Amino acid sequence: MQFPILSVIVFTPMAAAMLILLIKSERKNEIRVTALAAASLALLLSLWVYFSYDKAVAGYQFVEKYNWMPMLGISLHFGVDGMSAPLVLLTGVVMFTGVLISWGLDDRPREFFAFLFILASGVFGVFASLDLFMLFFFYEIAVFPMYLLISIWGWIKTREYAAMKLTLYLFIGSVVSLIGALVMYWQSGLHTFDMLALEQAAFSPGFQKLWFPFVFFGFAVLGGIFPFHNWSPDGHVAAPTAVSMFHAGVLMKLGAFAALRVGIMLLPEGAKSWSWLIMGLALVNIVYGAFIAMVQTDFKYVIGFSSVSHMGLVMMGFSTLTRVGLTGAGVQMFSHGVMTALFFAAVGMVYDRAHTRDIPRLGGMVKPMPLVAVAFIIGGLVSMGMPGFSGFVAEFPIFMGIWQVRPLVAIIAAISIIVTAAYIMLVIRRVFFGSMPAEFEGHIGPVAVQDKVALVFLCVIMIGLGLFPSLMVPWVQTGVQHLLSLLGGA
Amino acid sequence: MTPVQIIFLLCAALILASALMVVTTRNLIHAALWLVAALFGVAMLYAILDAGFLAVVQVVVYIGAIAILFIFAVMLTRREMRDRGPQLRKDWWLAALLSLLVFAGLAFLLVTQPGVNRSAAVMPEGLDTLGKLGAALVSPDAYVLPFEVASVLLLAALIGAVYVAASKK
Amino acid sequence: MNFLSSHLLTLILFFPVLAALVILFLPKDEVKAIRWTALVASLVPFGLSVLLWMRFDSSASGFQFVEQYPWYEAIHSTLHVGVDGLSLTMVLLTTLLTPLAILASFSIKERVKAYMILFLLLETGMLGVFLALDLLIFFVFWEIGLVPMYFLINQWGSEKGERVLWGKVKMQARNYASLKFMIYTMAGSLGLLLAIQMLGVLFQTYDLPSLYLKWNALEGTVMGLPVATVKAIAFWAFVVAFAVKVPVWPFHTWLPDAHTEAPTAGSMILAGVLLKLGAYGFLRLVLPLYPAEAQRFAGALAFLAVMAIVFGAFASYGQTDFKRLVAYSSVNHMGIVLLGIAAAAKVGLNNPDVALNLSKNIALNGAVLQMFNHGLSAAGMFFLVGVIYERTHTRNLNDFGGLFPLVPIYGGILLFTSMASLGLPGLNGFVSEFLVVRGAWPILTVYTAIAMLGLLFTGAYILKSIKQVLHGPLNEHWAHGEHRLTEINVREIVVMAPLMVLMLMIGIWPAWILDVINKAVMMLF
Amino acid sequence: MTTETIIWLLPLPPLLAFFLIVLFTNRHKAFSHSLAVGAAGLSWLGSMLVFVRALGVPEFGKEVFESAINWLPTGETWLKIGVLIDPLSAATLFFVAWTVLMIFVYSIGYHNFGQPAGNHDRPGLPPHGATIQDEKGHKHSVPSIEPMYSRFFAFIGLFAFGMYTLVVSNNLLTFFIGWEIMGLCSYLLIGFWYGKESARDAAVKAFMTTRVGDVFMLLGIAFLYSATGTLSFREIFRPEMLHALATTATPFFGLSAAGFIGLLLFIGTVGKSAQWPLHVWLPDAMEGPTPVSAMIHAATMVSAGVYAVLRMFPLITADFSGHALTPTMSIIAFIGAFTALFAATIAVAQNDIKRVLAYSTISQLGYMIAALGIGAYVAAAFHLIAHAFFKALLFLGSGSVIHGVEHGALHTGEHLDANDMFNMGGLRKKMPITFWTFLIGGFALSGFPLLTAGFWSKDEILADAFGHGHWAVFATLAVAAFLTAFYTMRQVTLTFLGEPRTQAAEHAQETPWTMTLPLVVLALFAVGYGWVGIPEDFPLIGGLLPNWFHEFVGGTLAERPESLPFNFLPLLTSLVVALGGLLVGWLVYRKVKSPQQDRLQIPLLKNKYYFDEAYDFLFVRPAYWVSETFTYMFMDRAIIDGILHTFGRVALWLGSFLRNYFDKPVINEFIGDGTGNIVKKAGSSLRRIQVGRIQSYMLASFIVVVLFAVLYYFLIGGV
Amino acid sequence: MSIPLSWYLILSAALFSIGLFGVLARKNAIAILLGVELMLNAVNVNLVAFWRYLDPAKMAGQVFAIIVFAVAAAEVAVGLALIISVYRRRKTVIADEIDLMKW
Repeated sequence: MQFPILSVIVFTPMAAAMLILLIKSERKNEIRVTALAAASLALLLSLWVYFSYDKAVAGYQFVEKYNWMPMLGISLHFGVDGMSAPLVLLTGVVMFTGVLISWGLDDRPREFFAFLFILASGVFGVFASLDLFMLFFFYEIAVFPMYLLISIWGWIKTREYAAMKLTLYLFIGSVVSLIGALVMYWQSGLHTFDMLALEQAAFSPGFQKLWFPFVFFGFAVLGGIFPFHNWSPDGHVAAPTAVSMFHAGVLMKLGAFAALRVGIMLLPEGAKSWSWLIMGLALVNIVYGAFIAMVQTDFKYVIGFSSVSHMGLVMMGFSTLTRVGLTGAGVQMFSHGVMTALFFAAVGMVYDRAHTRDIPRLGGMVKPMPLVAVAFIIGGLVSMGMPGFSGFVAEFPIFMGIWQVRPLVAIIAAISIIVTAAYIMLVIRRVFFGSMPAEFEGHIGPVAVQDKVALVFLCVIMIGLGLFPSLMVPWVQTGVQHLLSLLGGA
Repeated sequence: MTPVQIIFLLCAALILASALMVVTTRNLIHAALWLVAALFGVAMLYAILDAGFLAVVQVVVYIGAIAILFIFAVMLTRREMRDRGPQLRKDWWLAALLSLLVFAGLAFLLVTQPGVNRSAAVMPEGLDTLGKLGAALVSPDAYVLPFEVASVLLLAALIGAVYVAASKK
Repeated sequence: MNFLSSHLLTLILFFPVLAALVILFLPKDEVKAIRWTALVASLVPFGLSVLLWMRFDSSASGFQFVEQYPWYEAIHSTLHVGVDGLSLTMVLLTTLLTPLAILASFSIKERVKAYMILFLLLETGMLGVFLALDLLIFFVFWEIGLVPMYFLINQWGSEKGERVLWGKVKMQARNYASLKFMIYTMAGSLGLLLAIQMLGVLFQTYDLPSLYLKWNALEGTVMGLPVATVKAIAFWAFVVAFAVKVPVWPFHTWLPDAHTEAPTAGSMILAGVLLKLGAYGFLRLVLPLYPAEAQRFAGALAFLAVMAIVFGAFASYGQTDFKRLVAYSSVNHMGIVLLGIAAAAKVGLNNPDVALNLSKNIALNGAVLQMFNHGLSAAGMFFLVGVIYERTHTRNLNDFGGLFPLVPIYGGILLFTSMASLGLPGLNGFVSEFLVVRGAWPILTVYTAIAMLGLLFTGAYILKSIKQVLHGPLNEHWAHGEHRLTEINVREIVVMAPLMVLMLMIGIWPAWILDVINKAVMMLF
Repeated sequence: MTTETIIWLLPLPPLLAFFLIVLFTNRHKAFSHSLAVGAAGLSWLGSMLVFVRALGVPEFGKEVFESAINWLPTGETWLKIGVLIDPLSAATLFFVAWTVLMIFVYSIGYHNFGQPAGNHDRPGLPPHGATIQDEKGHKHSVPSIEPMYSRFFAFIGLFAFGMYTLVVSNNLLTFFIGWEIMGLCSYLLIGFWYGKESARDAAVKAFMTTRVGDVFMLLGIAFLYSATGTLSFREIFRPEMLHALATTATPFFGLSAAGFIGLLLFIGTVGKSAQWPLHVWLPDAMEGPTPVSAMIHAATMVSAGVYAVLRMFPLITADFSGHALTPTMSIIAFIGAFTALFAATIAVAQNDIKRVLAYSTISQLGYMIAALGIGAYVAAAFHLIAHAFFKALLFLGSGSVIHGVEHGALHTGEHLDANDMFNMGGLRKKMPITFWTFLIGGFALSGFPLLTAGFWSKDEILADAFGHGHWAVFATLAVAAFLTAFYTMRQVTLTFLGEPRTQAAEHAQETPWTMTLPLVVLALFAVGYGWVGIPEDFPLIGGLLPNWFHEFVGGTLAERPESLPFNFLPLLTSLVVALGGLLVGWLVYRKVKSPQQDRLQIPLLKNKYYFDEAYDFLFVRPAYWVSETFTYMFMDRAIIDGILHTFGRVALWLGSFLRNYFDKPVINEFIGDGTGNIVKKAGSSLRRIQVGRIQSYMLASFIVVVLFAVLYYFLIGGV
Repeated sequence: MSIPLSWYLILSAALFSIGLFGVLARKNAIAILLGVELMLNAVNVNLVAFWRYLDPAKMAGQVFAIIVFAVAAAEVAVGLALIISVYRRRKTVIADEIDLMKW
């Protein structure tokens, strides 16, 4: 019985949340320190998981299984494969940086961190769990705190609206896919929610074709797939910085990942027969998101729609059902997570100082906060798929995958690269360069050290991955290998 | 038609009639008194059923305590002896209908049940029901736990009642 | 030493990055230290590439100093670098121009640290393109090069000037220019990207040497289309990408803007090296990968080339902005390169006709040499423009006039450089132009003839600039007071000296470089 | 030292001088000019040595001095460059060496070496003169030294390099290099006083006009190179090669390769030698200092144009079968003859002493071109050299005159155009040496019988034209010759004869020896040179001297052209036109005192047939328009950028359209909030049942219970 | 003795229904409690009847009946107490008027 690292990872944030709730709310620093400690622990553990994952062996590792409700065949079943390992790591990273970023948060930090951590452990749970029921369980755990986090700490103007919108979208989505899942449960006749078992349950193609859309699109809503993407930008805008980071950085991956895990892996035939639709919608995501991002004047909306566009790439990668395409999608999930986390961190820092996100009113931010500018630029380069950064490493295989399936789509999708470049460059220039409006002169304070740490950390990850794809791609490939075997070696 | 049956029918009539009065009469005091009557009828049934102890308890506890308690409550909570205006809610007919349905349903089920017309089991000779009852209530391998719980409940109820009803000045 | 020779290319390639990292950790106020570090750091690759030049065996065929490291196994892409005569020349040019550019940018005052870092990164980007033997790596560096340049233009470009886009919409000139540069080039390379992906999908490799073989051997249909069609499309994708970079008419309009707004050193590198990336792409990728298509569309290429030459010259002649004039001259000169390439394309691979092959060789020699020469002269011209701009803060030719007596040395250097770019025999420009004309004449007679019109106007605009700047009645404004025009200083002369020496060397004795080029060209095509 | 080595070294000294002066001694005037003159001297020495050695070689036409080295690798082969001295180039070398040296020396004086620096002289403008105080304290102004003295010598040094390169090169490439370098120098030297608008524009004009020719020449070279695979003269001129060229047809106006290439190269000459229609630059080129005019625009560079045709003669005449001219040749002949006459007519009406000479130069060059056009190879060469001498002499003479007049003007302090001949007169007494040398030159130019070189050379051309029966050419040239004599005499008369017409002329004085010495030397050549080429069968003196020149230079060609039988008619003609012209000129201008009295001041002629205006209208303005308006403003800015911006606009529009007309209304409000609102409505209507009445609740719940019971009973049906 | 079990059951069903009616239909809170009492008694009748008719040896029926007594007592006590305290505040015992807990 090896050390139950996954369950430790999953429950560390939960425990930390409880612990934090025990601290008196006045003692903010203790709260923060506790939070940071917990986050660091989670990060370290996830690093450990990631790097001690044996690529040679592949398959699911660190597997733990505890009965939970045997009569229904529900068990607490954890394990990571090449697909989820990076995402666990991603969660650790975002959690860590998220805590750092929200260090300065002064309004009820205790509750804030508590909710944040519950959310985090939900996310960890989804990525780690191999049990369909548990997956949903953690999924809901992950979604619910978002509501509170946004509606309490969010941007005063739209927080209720956004929080409600987000929650409804996500719950509806999850309900839809839950239906699918339950149907699978009954259909399989195995009376188990264990996905490893369900993978083997050969559902009839007809069944798969029928139910795949439920499962996949239910989750894909959280992945921000068109036309169900709209909760996401609004949510981003309303959410406080750290939450946006989690939201775009991890939650959307949650959707994509679940869609992959439950949708494609359990219903491969369905995936094959529906891939055209996914691809179509994803294409819309990509181009449409990019175009809309270009005309936004709200700094955060730009990023919000950019993640819509990028998540489209992930979906696109799934829809190819090819080795490279899926690999790219896997890497893109990580890359985009880190990138968008960075984006929102940077945006948050600007907002905290300028108290506006209206791009035309901003400018010259590079002088007071050079590091933020540099970080944002790096993020921008990643998002425009500039070679040498993780974005390229991720997008390139995706495109290759599309080429194998539908060249035309690749060509159309490529347009987004240009548009992305355009809006990124414009935003960078307008916000960070140019002349600083008089109203800000002297009001823009420097960036705190923990913020810097967070930014640098994220940048390093992106560049490192960009320069050395082998830091992640082999992992993903093992996962893809498994996927392909389920897809009948597509 | 054995005399026992006749007695039973009389009791039943008494019970049902007074019960009807309880739920229909305008005057709450009367209602309470009719309840007493109904309870008394039930006590008689107990007697018929060879549950003497219960019959006694019924008379003592119910009639002696609960019914009186009602009367007090009524007196405490009324402004004058007669309530004016109807004592029934305006959708009483719905309630009535529902009750009838329930009765009909129950009756239907009962009559369609097999062996519902069985006659009573033979009472073993020299069975000390009272003794057995006591033993059952206090023997650990019988009903001591429910019994205790019930008593605790009762206690809690009393304290609670006192607390709630006590006028905080 | 052994290590050195086995890792020479990677050293050259990545040394600037290391230097950039070092500078990153220098305090940002130590301007002097930063500058000198950058300069010295950029001299190292130059030294190494000189070593490379000396160790390079021009008679051996194929690529030399090859190194290959795994990079992206998932898509079978490796960090594969190597040089042949072609890339060698370009590497030399790059590593030569970078130190000069850095020296030239000692006059940069604000945010020196960032500036220098960007510059060194830029160098790596450019070198990478020249050294890459892996299609994907090629593209990687190709794109990476854009970023530093974007910021150099955008941040250190000239503050003045606005550009009206449409209606009321205005943009600060340098922003406009940098964005145009970035987006235009990216848009251009979009097709390239897609085509590269397609190749990768088809062959599961990005290794150039093997692609040369496989891709040309490809038959049948690809993705439901006949190979010929696919190749034709891919060909144009490549061509557009490189045409934008070169730039070829009508994709050239980003260049005048970018050059005009870029800081002096920026323009030097931009004209000196970045444009060569495009031409290099033609030589390294388009011709070897698409011999048949190139042959088919050689006429079109030649047409574009001629348009570039002629209209480049015209537009240049039409300028009143000194820098813009020089910028357009680049269009004109790069047009000549393309003409040579088109000629070679027209002949195609292993053409039986001996005479044509000779002409083709000559044309290619000319083209490559012209790349190098333009690197020298354009860099020089831009630098000189920069020199006078720093002093007068105007680029309007009408604001100058008769400055010769004030700045005799500068005047002399300007004359010299102008003559080099005018293609005066005895200086470098002539040799390459002559070779191209000679090579192209028997292959693309009419086009060559028309191109001559451009050559004529080359003279016209060069003389115009000299006439407006140096000659004529002295504009008294610059003669006295705080506007007194100061003579070019030693640092600036040091920048110019190597360029001028090379111009003369190549003009008088081109064999030393042309021999390498020639051999490479013969082996490659 | 082998002759080849010397030949290799010939061009270098001036180049060296150029670099030394530019880099080091440009502050020090004496060093500069001694460097330059020394270099010229060296080259002169070398040239003489080579020349003498050449004379020493029997059948020199066959064994020439040649050596070549690899220069450009081209594929498997190399493009060789090298040096070659054959009879033609030897002869050329001879006069080039002399004239160049002379002119170098002359320049020292011309730029007032040893004079004080001007008070307010400034680089880029001619010296205005300096005021000095003599011991008696009298202030009077004297010529001041050229501010850019050193630069001048550097430039002419470079020029000399170019010229020597051109002469000694054995291939078209280096030939072209020298050719272009001279072009540059002419540009620099014409624009030497760049401060003057006129000079600046003249320089540009000169460069551009000649460049027109050069571009074609480059094409010609390229064509030739690709056709023959070599550029070396002797390889090209191998009979089989020539034959091949002559027989291969080209798509261009049915010319043979040889013809077409020849034509292209000839266009280069047209530019360089200022033949019509590219003649316009030469007169303006007189903006340069006089030595420049003398050297570049009389003796050497413009001659180089003719020299080029001479060089290419075998090619041009490749398919020339004796009498019927090839198209190319007839074109050449026509242009030459036409130019000769055309320029002469203009010269008649010019008052600027140098412009007259300029036009006469054009006209004389036309002579040579015409001669070549009709295949009179030797005659052309002969006249070329003769002309080089006497025209250099004339220019230097005129320079000396101007100098003298300027001196006078400085003395009297009046402001006048020192070049205008009507401001002169009677200078023969003031500056005798200049007068006599000028007179000799003038006579040589007008072909004064027997004595002067001009006579023999011109006569030979006429004879040739006559002999081969090219009547039109003959006639044209004859008329031109008459005019030549006429305007020469006009010039002499107006300048030297009669009485001084201005104070300046009154006070003009002879120039220093540095200027007069070259005059004398050149004068000697102007007379003596003619005697090396007297036809054998010339009456009386014929055969006293062997017609050495014909033998020697003729040897250059594959088969030496036979000298024509003597004929009186051409001789007579030349006698008549020369003497007649001189006489008429004297008679007419004896009494003319002012332009008003000059009946030849016809606007058409004075304005050179309005060629400048025409060209300005036809080429210059359109060029500006095409460049600025069409190409830049219209095509690049409006169309191409316009298209690009449109892309941007469309993208932005699309983005905002999607956002405002699809994303917000459809996705957001309809799908998103729409469902939300429905739910909300349902809720707000359903909440009504929350009456808060406990019994209602019980009622409801009981109803439900009953219902479920019933359902359960009837559906599942189990109890 | 010859009374069929069904008689008791019918009786208790009727009693129960009447009590139910009272609970649902009466306005007065006390009256509602009265109804509850009736229902409880109905239950008790059942319990005892079953005890007697099925297996008198087991005391389950009686025991539960007793427990029901207790519960009933408790219920009444608390219920009445609540009613009284509500009456103190609201001066009413009409259930429908105690409707704070509504939308």
